[in-house]
Amino acid sequence: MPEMTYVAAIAEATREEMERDESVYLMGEDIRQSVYGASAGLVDLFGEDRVIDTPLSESGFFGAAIGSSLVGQRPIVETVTSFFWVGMDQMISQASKMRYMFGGQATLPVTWRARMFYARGAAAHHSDRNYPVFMNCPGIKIICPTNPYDAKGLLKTAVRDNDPCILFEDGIAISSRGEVPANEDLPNGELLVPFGEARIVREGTDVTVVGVAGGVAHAEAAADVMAQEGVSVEVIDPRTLVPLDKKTILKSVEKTGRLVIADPAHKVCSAASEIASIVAEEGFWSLQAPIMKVASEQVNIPYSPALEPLVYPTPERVVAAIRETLS
Amino acid sequence: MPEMTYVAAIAEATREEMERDESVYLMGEDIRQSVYGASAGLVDLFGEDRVIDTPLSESGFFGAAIGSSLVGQRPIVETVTSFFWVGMDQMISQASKMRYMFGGQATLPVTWRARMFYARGAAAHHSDRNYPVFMNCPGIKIICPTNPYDAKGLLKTAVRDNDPCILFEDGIAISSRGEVPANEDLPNGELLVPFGEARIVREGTDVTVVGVAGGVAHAEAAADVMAQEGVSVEVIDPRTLVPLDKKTILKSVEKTGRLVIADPAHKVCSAASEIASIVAEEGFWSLQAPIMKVASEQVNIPYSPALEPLVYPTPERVVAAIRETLS
Amino acid sequence: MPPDRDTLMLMLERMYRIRLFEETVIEIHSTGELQGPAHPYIGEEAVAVGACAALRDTDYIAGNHRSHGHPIAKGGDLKRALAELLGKQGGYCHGKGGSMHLADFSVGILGESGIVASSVPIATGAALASKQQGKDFVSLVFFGDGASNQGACHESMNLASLWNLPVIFLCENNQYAITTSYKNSVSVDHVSDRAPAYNMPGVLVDGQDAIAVYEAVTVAVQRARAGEGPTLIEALTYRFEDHSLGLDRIRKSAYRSEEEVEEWRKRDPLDIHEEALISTGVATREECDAMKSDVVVLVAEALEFARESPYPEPSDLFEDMWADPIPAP
Amino acid sequence: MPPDRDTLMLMLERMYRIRLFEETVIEIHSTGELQGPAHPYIGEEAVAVGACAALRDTDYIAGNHRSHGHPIAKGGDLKRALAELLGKQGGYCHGKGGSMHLADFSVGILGESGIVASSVPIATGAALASKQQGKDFVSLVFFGDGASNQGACHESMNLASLWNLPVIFLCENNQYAITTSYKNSVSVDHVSDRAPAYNMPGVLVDGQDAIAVYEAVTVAVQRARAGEGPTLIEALTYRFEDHSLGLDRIRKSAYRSEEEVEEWRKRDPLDIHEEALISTGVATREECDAMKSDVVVLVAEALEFARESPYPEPSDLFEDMWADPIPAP
Ligand SMILES: Cc1ncc(C[n+]2csc(CCOP(=O)(O)OP(=O)(O)O)c2C)c(N)n1
Ligand SMILES: Cc1ncc(C[n+]2csc(CCOP(=O)(O)OP(=O)(O)O)c2C)c(N)n1
Ligand SMILES: [Mg+2]
Ligand SMILES: [Mg+2]
Repeated sequence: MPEMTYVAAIAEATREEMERDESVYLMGEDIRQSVYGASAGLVDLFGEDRVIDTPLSESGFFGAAIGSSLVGQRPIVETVTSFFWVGMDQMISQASKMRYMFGGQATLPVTWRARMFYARGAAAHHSDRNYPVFMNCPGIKIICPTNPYDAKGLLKTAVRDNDPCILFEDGIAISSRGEVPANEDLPNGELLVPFGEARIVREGTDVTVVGVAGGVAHAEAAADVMAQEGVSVEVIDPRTLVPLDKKTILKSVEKTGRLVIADPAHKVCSAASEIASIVAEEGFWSLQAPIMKVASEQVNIPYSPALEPLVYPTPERVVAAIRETLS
Repeated sequence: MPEMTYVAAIAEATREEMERDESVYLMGEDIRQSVYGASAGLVDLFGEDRVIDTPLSESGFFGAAIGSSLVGQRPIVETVTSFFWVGMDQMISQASKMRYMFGGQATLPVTWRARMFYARGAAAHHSDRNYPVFMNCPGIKIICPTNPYDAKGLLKTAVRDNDPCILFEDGIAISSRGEVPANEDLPNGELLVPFGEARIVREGTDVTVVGVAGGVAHAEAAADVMAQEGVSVEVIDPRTLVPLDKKTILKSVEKTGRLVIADPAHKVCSAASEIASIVAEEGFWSLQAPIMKVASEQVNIPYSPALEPLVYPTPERVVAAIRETLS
Repeated sequence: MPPDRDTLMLMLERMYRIRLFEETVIEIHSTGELQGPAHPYIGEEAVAVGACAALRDTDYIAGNHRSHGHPIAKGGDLKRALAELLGKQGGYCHGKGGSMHLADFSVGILGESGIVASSVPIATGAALASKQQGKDFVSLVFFGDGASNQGACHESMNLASLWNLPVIFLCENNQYAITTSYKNSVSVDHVSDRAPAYNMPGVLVDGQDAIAVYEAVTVAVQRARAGEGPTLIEALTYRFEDHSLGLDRIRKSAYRSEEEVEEWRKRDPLDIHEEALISTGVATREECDAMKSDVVVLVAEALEFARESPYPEPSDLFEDMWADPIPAP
Repeated sequence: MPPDRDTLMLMLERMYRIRLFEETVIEIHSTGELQGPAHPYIGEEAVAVGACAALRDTDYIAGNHRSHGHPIAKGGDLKRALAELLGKQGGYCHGKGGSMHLADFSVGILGESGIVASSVPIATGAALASKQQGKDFVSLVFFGDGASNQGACHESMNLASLWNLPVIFLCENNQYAITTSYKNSVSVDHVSDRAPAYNMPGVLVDGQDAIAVYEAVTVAVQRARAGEGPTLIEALTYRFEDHSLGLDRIRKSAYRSEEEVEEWRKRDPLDIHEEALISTGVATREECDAMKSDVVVLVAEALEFARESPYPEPSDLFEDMWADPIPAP
C-alpha cells in the first residue's frame, strides 16, 4: 500500500471531494500559498472562487462559511485551534445551534480543519487543544484523526456529512507517515471512514488504554514497554469524540477491568474526564482499579523547551498510570 | 438575620467593594439603567467614570476591562453567559493566559459577573451554562454562588482576588431569597466567602450528592424526598469550581460510598464529568456503586415550555439517580 | 424607482400584518399566555416592509432579536409564526426557537438571531454562495444601531466589499440599544457614515417612510444583482414600545423622554403609508380600512391556529439536532 | 515637532539594536539553536523606534507576533529579550512566553501577543485606566495591516473615540499578512482611511522614515495627553525578510516579486535615518559607525547572557499561573 504523510492525506481528501462535488470549497488564511501545507496547488485546479484567501476576520469568514452552507455550499474552513476563540460566537451560537433552533430547517455541512499546534514551542497563544470545549456544546461533530489513513477517510466523511464538523489535526500526528490505500484498490473506489467507530489499535487483555488525538501514539509506545514486562495492553483510538463509540470502550473495560486515558487536552473537563465518567457510571461493575487520567497539567503552555514537555502526556506517564492500575 | 434576594446581595457586594476601593469599577451594557437589576443607583453614587455603559462590543470592552486591570484597575464586567462567546478570545487568549505567558509580570484582577439564564424560555441563544468550557482552560477562577449569602461573600472575594474570576449567576438561584448577615453583626465587619471551600449543605450518611450551580436546589429537594424514605443524603455545594474543593467531596464519598452529581451544564465534558473522574481515580476504593451524573441532555435548549424542562436536572431525576446508586 | 400599485398595496397589507400581529403579541403577553421574550417591532414596520417589498422570494434575509417584522414582511406565515411564539408543534421551528428564532427557509428567511450582530456574517455567507453558484439571489440583513458596533459587522462589510458580494446591510437605527442612545455607542453621526470605510455606498433613509426604504433598497438590489457589490443602508426609525415585553423595570422615561416618544409616534409608518396611498389616489380610506379588517381576521385566525396547535411531544426533544443523526452520548 | 539631537541619536541606537538583534536571531535560528517561532522586524525598524521615541517610560505599548522591535524600541533589555527567545530562566518571562510574548511592565511594555489584533482592546483598556486614574499616560498599540480587518480593531477604535481615550492605534502596514496583500484584505486604499468611521484623525506616514513617524506620533501623543482622544496612524512600511523564520515553504517570490522586495530594500530605514543625521550634521558617519560597533558588542553580550542563563527548573512549571495561588486540581 502506498505511504503518505498526514498532510498529504488531508490534501488528497480535499482534492477528491472538490472534484466530486462542485459545492465543496476551501476557505482560510493564505491557503492559496498553502501556509499550512495542505492546500498546495488547489487554486490552480479549482480557481479563486473555490479556494478563497480570507482577511484576518475569523468571525466574519467563519460566519460566511456557515451562511453559505445554509444555502447549499459545503465549505471546508482551514484554521488553527487557537483562532477558534476569535470566531467562537459564529461556531457556537450559529453553527452548533441553528439547525435545532430553526426546528430542523437549517442544514449546515460546514467542516473546519484546524491545525492543533502543541509540543513544538508555540507557547500559550498557539497551543490550544480545545476539543473538550466543543464536546460540551452540542451540535458539532468532533473528529480527531491520528494517522494518514484516518485523516483522509474521516475528512472525506466530514465533507459529506450534513452537520458541522471540526477536524482536529493533531500536532503530534501531523508529522506521521502511514499507509493509505489507492482508490483503485478499494472496493468502493474511495476511502471513507465512518464516524462513531473506534479503532482497536491493538488488542490486549490486562489494561485498556484509550488514546485521544496525540495520546494514541503515547498509548502505543506505552503498550510496547508493558508488553516487554508481559502486560497485555488494549489500545483504543476513538477517532471521533462526537459521536463517541462508548460501546467499544465499555466492552474493552469489561474484558480488562482497568482503564487509563491518555489525552493531551488540559485535564479538567477533558475528553479523558468524560470517558472516565462514562465508564464510572456505565462500566463500574467491570472496574477492578481506579480509572487513571493522563492528561495535560492544568497550566498554560510554557514556551521553554525545558518546561513544555512536562505538561503533556508522555509514554512514560502512561506507563506509570498503567502500573498504578495494576498495583 | 436580614433576608435579601440574590440580586440584592450582588448589588450590595458591588457597592461595598466600590466604596472600599477606588480602583473597582463596573462596566457593561445598560448598567446605568440596571437592565439586569443588580446595578440600580450605582451611577448616582459613583459617577459615569466608574459605572460605564458600553456599546455592544464584547471583544472590545472585555479586552478594555482586561487591559485596565493590567495597570491597576479592578473592573467588574456585567454580561450574560451567552455573550461570552462573542468576547471569548479576550477571555481565553488574554485574561486566562497573560499572567503565565508574561512570567508573572501581569496581574489581572478582573471579575466577570454573568447572568446564566436558562429554564425560563430563553431558547438556545440565551441559555448557555458554559462554566465547563472555562474550567477546561486554566487561568480563570470559576465561582457559582447558589444563594444570596454566597453571592455576596463570593463576589466580594472575587473583586479582591488578583486573578481573573467569573461569577456565574445561576438562572435558578437568582430568584432565591436568603439570610445575609448585616456587616455590623460580623466579626470582621464584612462578609467574605473563601474560594475552594465547599459548603456541606446538609450532612448525610448513605449517598453523597454534589450539586453544581442550580443543581444544589435540586439536590436539596431530592434529599428531602429521600429522607422520607429513611435515606440519609449528604448534599455538597462546591461553590467554586476553580478551585474545586475535592477533599470535601472525597471525604464525603469515603463515608457514603455513593455519589450522584447534579449539574445543569450539558453532560458531556461537564463539571459533573470532571467530579466523577476525580472520584473514579482518587476515591475509587470508597465507591460501592456507579457514579451517577444528572446533567443536561446533550441537545440545544428548546424554547417550548413543553420541551425545555426535559433538558435539565430536576429533583425527580436526582431522586431516580440516588435510587439507582442504592439498588 | 417608485413601487407600482400592487407593491404599494402589498406593503400596506404587510404593515397591517406586523402591527396587528405585534398588538396581539403584547396582549397575550400581558395575560400571561405568552411567557417567552418578545421584542415588539411597532413603529419600525416601514423598514422591513419597504425592504422586503424590494426583494424576491428567492432572495435571502436574516434578522435579529426584534424578530417578528422581518419574516412577516418577507412573506412568512402568521399562523406558524404565532404558533412558534407559543412554543407549539405547528410553529415554524416546532416550538424549538420561539420569538427570537423565526425562520422560513422556503421563502428565503434564513432566520432571526438572539445574539446581536451574529447574523451579519451569515447573510454575507449566503451572498457568497449566491455568487459561487452563479445565481442572482440577493441577501439582506437587518441589524440595529447597537449591533453596528460589533466586530462581526466590520468584518462582514469588509469581506463583502472585497469579494463584491450581493449583500445589503440594512441598519435599523431606532436610536437605542435597550437603554443606550446610539449617540453614546456609535462614534460617528450616522452608521451609514461608515460605508466609505468599506468602499461601499452608504445611504441614510427615512425609516418611517416605507416607499423611501423601498426605493433605497431597490437601488441596492439592482447594484447587487448586477454584480456591483454591497450597500450599507441606514434607516432612521424609532421603537414605539419597550425594548422587550416584560422589561417594565426599565421605564421608558428613564432613558428617553415621553416627549421624544410622542414626537416619534406622530410619524407612525402606517399613517404615513396610508396617507401616501390615499393622497396619490392609489387607494381610498375605505380600501385601507377594508384591508385592515381582513388582516384583523387573519391575525385572529393565526392566534386560533397557534392556540389549537399541540405542544411538541417529549420525544421531539431529540429531533432536529442533527441532519445525520448520531447515537445519544 | 522635530526630535532633538539626543532623541535622534537614541533613535539611531535603537534601530541598530533591533537590526542587529534580528540578525542574531536569524543566525541562531539557522543553526538550530533557536527553535521556536520568530517574526523578523527587519525593514520596519523606523516604525517602532519613531513611535517609542515619542513616548515616555510611563506610557504603555502593546504589540503583536512581530514582536522584537517594539519592546527594544521602548527600552527593553536585549539580554532578557534574547534569553526569553531561548526559553531561559533569565528571560523576560522566565522562558514561559518566548518570542511572541515579550513584556516588560517596568517600562510600560504590556506585552506582545500571538493572536492577531488581540492586544488592540488591551491597549484601549490601559488608556481607559489612565483616564480613570487621572494620569496622563498614553497607550500605543502596534498592529498590522492584516490585523486591521479584525473586529477587535473596529470595536476598540469605536470605544476609544466614544470615551475619548488617550490611545494611539499604530498600524504597521507592511503590505502583507503572511502572503496576503493588503489590497486583497483591506477594502479601502489605506487603513488610515477608516479613521473618519470613528471620528478620529487618520494619518498616513512614511514608515521607513523614523523622523516622520516620530513627528506623527508626537502630534497624536499631545492630543492624547491633552484629553483630546485617540488617533489612527498608518505607517507604510515593508518587511524585508520572510514572514517568520522557518516558513521557507512560502518562498518570497510566490506572493511578492523579487523586484518589489529589492525596490523596498533600497529604502532601508537605517540608511534613511543615518543619512538624515549625517546630512543635517547631527552626527558623522564615524559616530554612527562607532555607535553601531557598540551595539554589536551589546548584542553579543546579550547572546552570551542568554546562552549562559539556565533553563527553568521543572518546578517552575507551576509558577506564575496565579497571583493568588490555588491548589492543583
Ligand atoms: C452579543 C449580545 N450582547 C448583548 C445582548 C443583549 N441585547 C439584546 S438586544 C440588545 C440591544 C440591541 O440594540 P440594537 O442592535 O440597536 O437593536 P434594537 O433592540 O434597538 O432593535 C442587547 C444589548 C445580546 N443579545 N447579544
Ligand atoms: C487570530 C489569528 N488569526 C491568524 C493568525 C495567523 N497569523 C499570524 S501572523 C498573520 C499575519 C498578520 O499580518 P499583519 O497583521 O499584517 O502583521 P505582519 O505579520 O504583516 O506584521 C497571521 C495570519 C493569528 N496569529 N491570529
Ligand atoms: Mg436599536
Ligand atoms: Mg502586515
